[in-house]
Parts: sequence; structure tokens; C-alpha cells
Amino acid sequence: MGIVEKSRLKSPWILHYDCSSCNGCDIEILACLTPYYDIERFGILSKGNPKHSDVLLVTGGVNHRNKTVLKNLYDQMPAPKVVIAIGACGSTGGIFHNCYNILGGADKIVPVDVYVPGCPPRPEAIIDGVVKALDKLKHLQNGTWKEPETGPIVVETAVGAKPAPAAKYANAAPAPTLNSQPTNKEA
Amino acid sequence: MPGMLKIIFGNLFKKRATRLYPFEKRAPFENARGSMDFAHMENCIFCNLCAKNCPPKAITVDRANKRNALDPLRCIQCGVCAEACPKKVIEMRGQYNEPCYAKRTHVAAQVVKCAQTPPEQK
Amino acid sequence: MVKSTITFGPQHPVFPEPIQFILKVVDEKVVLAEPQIGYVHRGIEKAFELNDPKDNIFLAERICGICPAPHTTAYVRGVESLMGIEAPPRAKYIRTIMNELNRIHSHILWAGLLGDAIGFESYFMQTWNYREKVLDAIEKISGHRVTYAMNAIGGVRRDMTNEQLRGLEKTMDYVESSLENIEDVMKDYTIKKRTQGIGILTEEEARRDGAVGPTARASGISQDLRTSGYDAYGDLKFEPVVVNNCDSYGRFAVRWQELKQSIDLIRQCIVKMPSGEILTKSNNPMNGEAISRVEAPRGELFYYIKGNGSKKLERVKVRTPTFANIIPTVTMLSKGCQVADVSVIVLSMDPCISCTER
Amino acid sequence: MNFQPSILFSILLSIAAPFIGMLILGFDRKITARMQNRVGPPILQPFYDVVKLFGKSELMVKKAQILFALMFVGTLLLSTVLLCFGGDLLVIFFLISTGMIFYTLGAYSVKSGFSFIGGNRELYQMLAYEPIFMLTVFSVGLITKSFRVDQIFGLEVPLVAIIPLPLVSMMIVFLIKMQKSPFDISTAHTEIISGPMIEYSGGYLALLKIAHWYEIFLVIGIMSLFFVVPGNPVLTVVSMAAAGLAIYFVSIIIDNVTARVHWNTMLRLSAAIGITLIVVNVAIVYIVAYIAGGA
Repeated sequence: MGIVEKSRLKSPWILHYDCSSCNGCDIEILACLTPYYDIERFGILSKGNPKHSDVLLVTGGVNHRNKTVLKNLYDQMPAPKVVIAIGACGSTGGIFHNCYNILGGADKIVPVDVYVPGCPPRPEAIIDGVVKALDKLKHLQNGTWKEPETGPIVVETAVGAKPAPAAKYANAAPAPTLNSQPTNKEA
Repeated sequence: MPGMLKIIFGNLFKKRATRLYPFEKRAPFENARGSMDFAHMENCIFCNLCAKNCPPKAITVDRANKRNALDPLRCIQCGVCAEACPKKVIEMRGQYNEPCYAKRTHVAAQVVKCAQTPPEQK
Repeated sequence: MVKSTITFGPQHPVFPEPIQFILKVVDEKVVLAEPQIGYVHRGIEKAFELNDPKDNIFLAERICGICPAPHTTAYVRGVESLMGIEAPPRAKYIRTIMNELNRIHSHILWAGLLGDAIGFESYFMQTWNYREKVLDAIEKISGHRVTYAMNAIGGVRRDMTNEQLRGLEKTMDYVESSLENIEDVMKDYTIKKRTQGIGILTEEEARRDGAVGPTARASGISQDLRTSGYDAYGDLKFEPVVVNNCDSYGRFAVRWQELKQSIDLIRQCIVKMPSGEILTKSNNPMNGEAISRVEAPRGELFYYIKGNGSKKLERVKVRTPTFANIIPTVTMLSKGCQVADVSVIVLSMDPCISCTER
Repeated sequence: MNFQPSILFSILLSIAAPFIGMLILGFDRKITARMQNRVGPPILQPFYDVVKLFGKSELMVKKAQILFALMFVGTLLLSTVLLCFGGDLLVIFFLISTGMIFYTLGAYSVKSGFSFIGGNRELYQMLAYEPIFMLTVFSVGLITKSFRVDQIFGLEVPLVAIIPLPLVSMMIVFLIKMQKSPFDISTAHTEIISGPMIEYSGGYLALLKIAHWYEIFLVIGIMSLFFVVPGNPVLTVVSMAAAGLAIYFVSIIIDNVTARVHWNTMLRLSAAIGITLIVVNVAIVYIVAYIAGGA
């Protein structure tokens, strides 16, 4: 890894754009900058300018008016760039799923690299999200990036016998689809 | 100006307020609503109350296949499902869901281990 | 004299939310300011009609992430009056505590943002440092830092234990001492230079344009809905804070004194906290019309709710304080100011665009 | 008493100049963070920023901006070399001014409202600090009877003992040059989103950052010339370095306790305080010399 690649991971400047969120996520992003979380530790600065930024944080669902703004901001950022969708609305539309002016998450307009769940996510989760995005950038630079799996994460709980210690989401095997027949694991 | 001078010099010689997050993790508060979890899936009767009460409609219940699915990216951690559940299957955990690269649903399924009654014939 | 046009927003570091001001400037002097809105419109009022009234609480909470408590309180109070029920006294006190905690965090947040807007970064950092303790207190009570999900139709969802009340008292002591710590900074020369005489709104103009909340109170209008005595406010002793400065500095001062007032109100609530139930359950049909008004951190919040006896509401109309304060802000801007003052003037009324456009 | 820095030392210093500026900036960010009760970035953070910017793709709207950015860095490089080799202070001053003109032209050459205002404000800033800077150079010239830097090393007492007040005035210049509150008006982040730099991106933004490193070295260098201890090279280096760091520390404190002011307040302050102090000091020097000569 060359010095430029290393520096890229050490100095991600963020651009925050509020699509149509409720302010909750925006305030939490601002809280990340403040002494308690202090993301400047990782060299992260909040730049209000797309031409200076590397990471785009999108909060809130995209609506008919700001989809062009979001697209413009994305196009104005010089490569390499990363997009992080913050919160339930930024990822899928969240609680505004049945509002007439919400198209959905940010991924309807721009390619999203990392989704941060939560409504709003805690600053810790946002830091996790940025770290994860940098991890992806690192793998992309090294050529070791593997496309993430997209199937559902299934956790099976046994019934009818003694309940086995339930495996949590971490090492569960993905199943093909939600509607497939349950695997009949008879011993 | 003098007020701020006192504060900045105080800070200079005080311990930092920063929680060094990824290295030092703080335990979530008691009763914090970080994420929802089908914790006691063995008790689930697939009554659909959680899905019905969920404000963002993030839960889907598949009664035929004995599966509950949660879209963690749509969940708003309100805790209504945990309150609505008659069998206390759902618990709110203090820990939040991890950020992810792709949208994946969390599925919790009941599997019959010592097959006296296969699920199809029930 | 070159007149040029500057588009201030929709993406601008000083506003966390997208709003656009089209400024016509001569050198640095603003001669015309035109707000352009619609970037955060989601259509929540329609969604109110589609959802179950119980789910609407969470939707109302997400009209604004900075003041979720007043929004849910106003909605829930409206629905309760449609149903003809009333929350138990303990629930009312818990609601009042949440509302006041909300006001404290919102006002500290605002002070920090003002510091950021006038280039006083260490002030921003310091105030937000104090605010984090308030958020911790909120999280201990409600389970989340930003969205409380405390209110339910007929009461509140979570009770407060004695331990939590004692913890809250400690937090209030901490917040009070830290506010005293940083109070001198308000009298700083450069802060005064940037806020005094900037964004003048006289009492007459405030009445004419219909200003609400701290914006009105800084212009010498004693208008505070909490004096109407909804929830537990009837039992508590307080006077609305009124300042006659009529400028941004006055709004700063009003908010600063309201912080102390809120701390005092929470202490009174803790002392007077009644015991008993926290939820009145009811399946009454929702029929007729109801109006509910609540004093949010930014001013008067107004909900109009209409039910037709069916399971869903027929119409919910929200009028937010920022909406009422837009015209006063345009009045302030149109008096002529510098480009540097635009952010200070707009911030001085504490804009919440996501409330306004819903 | 003619102390001449060796040529090797001058060459080394002119190569190290931007890195000295970079390190000072890194410490600045760390100390500022500590003053705000947080941890802050690593010391080498400015270096990472610039290297990263060189690795980004370019999105320049105007070719002219590239030229202006290069000229800006070029003039600052030239004046740094001149300073290191003990050149003419007046030439250094004019070179810095020329550099700023290129910077302003770069801001004006794009069709962007914020960039335009940034350019305007850059000119206001020049209006505020150039008289002070020039009068300081003149007062140094009056004392040393020459504008050459190496003549300062030939004096009998340190400059600060004769003309301390211009050093106070230079603090205003320093704050403006370092883009610090209360005079960070041209790059005001929350008003005009870093003003003149708004349309630069990638490597050309990195050039501007490097130019800023040179500026830090230059202004600190000129200000620490007041602390030359004649006839003692070791003590000179120590006192100049200590004075430079002390000046920077004071500027960090001022940055943290003040809000940004308007450009007209800045002009008024710099004219009232900056110029008066220099004039008063030079007058005192002459009156003392007159009385001493008369006696």
C-alpha cells in the first residue's frame, strides 16, 4: 500500500447532506464532532464543500425535490468517494415509507456503500459506519474486496426439544430466500 | 474573553472528555432501546401482533413457515413490538445493530428438532 | 455597485437542514433575501391519515428530531381530548419533565450552533460537551438519546423510578454549574459585536408578523403557552422570560434564562411528583375536532386533529413555531445586513426546517 | 560581530521550511483540540491531508485557477528561499503580496458567488494587514539602516529590545495570515465555505495547503527575526524557535477565545491598533535618539 492509499484512510473529509430527515441524524452527526466522540481523532473533518470531501453522509429519505441536489453533490465529489446512508430513513425510508413525497433510501439515487441502521443511530454507530466504509476502501485499494452477501440472516431456534443455545446473528448461515421451505434438520 | 480563557486553560490541564469509542466501549444504559431481537423465539405463536403494531412495518410474520423477519434498516427501535407481544418473545437490547454493506433481513425461524410433528402436517 | 446573486444553501455547513436563501447582494450588503423551501417535504400530514393513530405518535416524533417531546405531547393531547380521556397526574408530570429536558438540550444545542456560525468553535465544543450529559439523562429515562418514544395516548409508556429522579436531580446540578461556568462568555466583546444590533425586530413588527416563542419574547412580548397550565405547568411556579433587546443578542439572552428556568421547573416537578398510574386505557371512538397547543423550545406548536368516528383520523394539521417565525425573519433580513450576518439572523430564530415543511 | 548563516544551513532551512510549517499546523490542531477538551488528530494529520488530496481525481472548472495556484505557491517558495538566505525584507514582502494577488485572481476567475466574496474579503484582509506589514518592515529598516535580513544579525541588541510594539502589531498580521479568529473572514467556514478555495479540488487544493505551510514559516520567521541574539548563533536559534512557538501559542489562545468579526471591524481594529503602535514606537525610538544625541 503506497503512501497515498494510506493517507486516504487517515484523512477522510466528510460532507453531510440532509435529504429529508427529521434532524435527529444530523444532530447526531454533529455530536460526533464534539468532545465526547471527537471524530477528528481519525482525521475526519466536516467540510461543507463537495469538492473537498471524500465521504458523503446522507440522512433522510430522498424526495422529489432534493434528488437532483443529492445527485449533483455526488457528482461534484472527486473520486475516490464513499457514500454512507445514515439511519432508517437514509437506508430505506424508514417510518416515512408511506409518505407520498418519499422515494425511498439514498440508494435510489446514488450508490451506497455502507448502511447505518438506527433511528437515529447513536454517534457510536456512525463512527462504526465510517470505520466500515474506510475498511471497504482499503479492500478496494488492495483488490481484496468481496461483494457482500445479500440474503437474509437466519437464526434458527429449536422447539419441541430442549432449547439448544441459540446462535446469534454473527455466525449464522444465510438461507436463499425468505419464502423457501424450512430446512428440516432431523438428527 | 476572560470566561473562555479560564475554560480553555482548564481544559488544557483536565482529562479529555472524549470516549475513545472503537477502543473503549461504553456499556449501554439499562433499558436502552438499541435494537430489537426475537430473543425467545421458542415461545412465539405467530400471532402477527408485532407486525401489526410496528409503526414502520419492519416486521413480517410468516405463519406457514414459522418465520419472523425483521428489516433492521427500517426498524426505528420504538419498542412497540416488545410491548405488544403476548408471549414476550421480543426483547429490546441495549446494543445497536451493526452498520452493514448490504441490506439483509434478520430472520428468526422455529425449527422442530425432534420431529414428532413436522411443520407441514400440524 | 455590482448586484450579484448568491444561493445560500440548500447544502451549507451552517444549516444542518436544507433551506435555500437566494440573496441579492451589493458588495457584502444583502438587499433582498428570498427563502426557497420544499427540500424536506415528506408529506407527513397525509401519512397521519393513513396510519393507525397509535403509530402516528412515532410519526409525530419524527416531524422534528430536535423537539420530539412537544410534538408528541401536542398530538397525544389532541387525540386524548377527541377520545374524552385525560392522562393521570403522574404521566402529566413525566411529560412535563421530558418537555423541559427537551428544551434544555435544544437551547444548549442552539447556543452551540450560534457559536459555530460566528466562528467561535471552542464555544460550540464546550456547550455541546455539556449537552451530552443532558442526552445521557434523557437516555437513562427514555431509552434513547434523541427519539424518546415516551408518550402514549392516555399517558406515558415508561415510568420513572425514584433512582432515575435522583439521577436527574444530579444531572440538573451538573448542568446548572456548567452553565454558570460558561455564562461569562456571553458577555464577550466579539460575541456582542456579532449579535447586538443584528436582526432587529421591534415589538410592533413582532406583533404584526406574528412571531412566537423566544423570538417574540426577545422583542418584549410576554407570550408563553406554558402559562395556560397544560400538563403539569398549572402546578408549577414560573414567569415567562421577557427581554426588550429586540435583536439577536436578546434572543440569546432569552434562551439562556429559559435554560435556568427549565432546570428550576424540573426540580419543582421532581419535588411535586405524584404517585399512581401512568396510563389511562381507552377505546373511545375519535369523533369531532380538537385543537392542542404546546410550547415547544422554538415557540407555539399547534395541532388540529379531526376524527370521524372511524379507526383512523380524518385530518391532522400541524403549525410549527418556525413557520410562524419565517415572516419575522424575512423582515429582519430585508432591513439590510451583511452576508456574514445572514447565518446569525436566520439562526437567531432557531430554524427547524424539517418541522416547517414536514 | 558579523554572523553569517552558512550556505548549507540556508539550503537545508529552505527545504525544511514547508515541513516546519506543517508540523506547527499539526501541533496547532492538537493543542486546539486539547483546549476544547478532546483528543484531536495525530500531529502528522496536515501531511496526510495533503498527500491524500494529491491522490484524488481533478475536477477543475477553470484552467486559469491552476496557473494562479502554481504562481501563488511559486512566489511563496521564492520568498521563503530569500528569507532563508538572508535576502531583502522589502522584496520578501512584495513577493508575498504578489502571491496573495494571484490567490485572489484565482478566486475571481471562477463564476461562484462564494468564491467571489472570498476574493473580495481577501482584498479587505490585504487592505488591513499590508500597511502594518510594510510599516514593520520600514521600522526594521530604520533601525538596521538596511532592509537585508542578514543585517539584523549584525545589530548590537535584539530588535525586540528597541521596537517591541511592531511585534504586537504583527500579531494582527499573523492572525489574518493564519486564518484564525477573530480575523478568519476570508475562509469563514460557516459563512462562505472556505471562500477562495471553494472551487479548488484534488492536487490543486493540496498546493494551496502547501502554500499555507510556507506562509506559516514565513510569517513566523519574520516575526522571530525580532529575537535574534547578536553574536551568539546557538542562542539565536534557540530564542528564535522559542519566540516563534510562543507567538503561535498566543495566536491559538486568541483563536479559541474570540468569535469572527466583520471585515469592517477588522479594518478599523488593524488601522487603530496596528498602525498606531508602530508609529508610536518609531517616534519613541527617534525621540530617545534625539535626547541621547542632544545630551
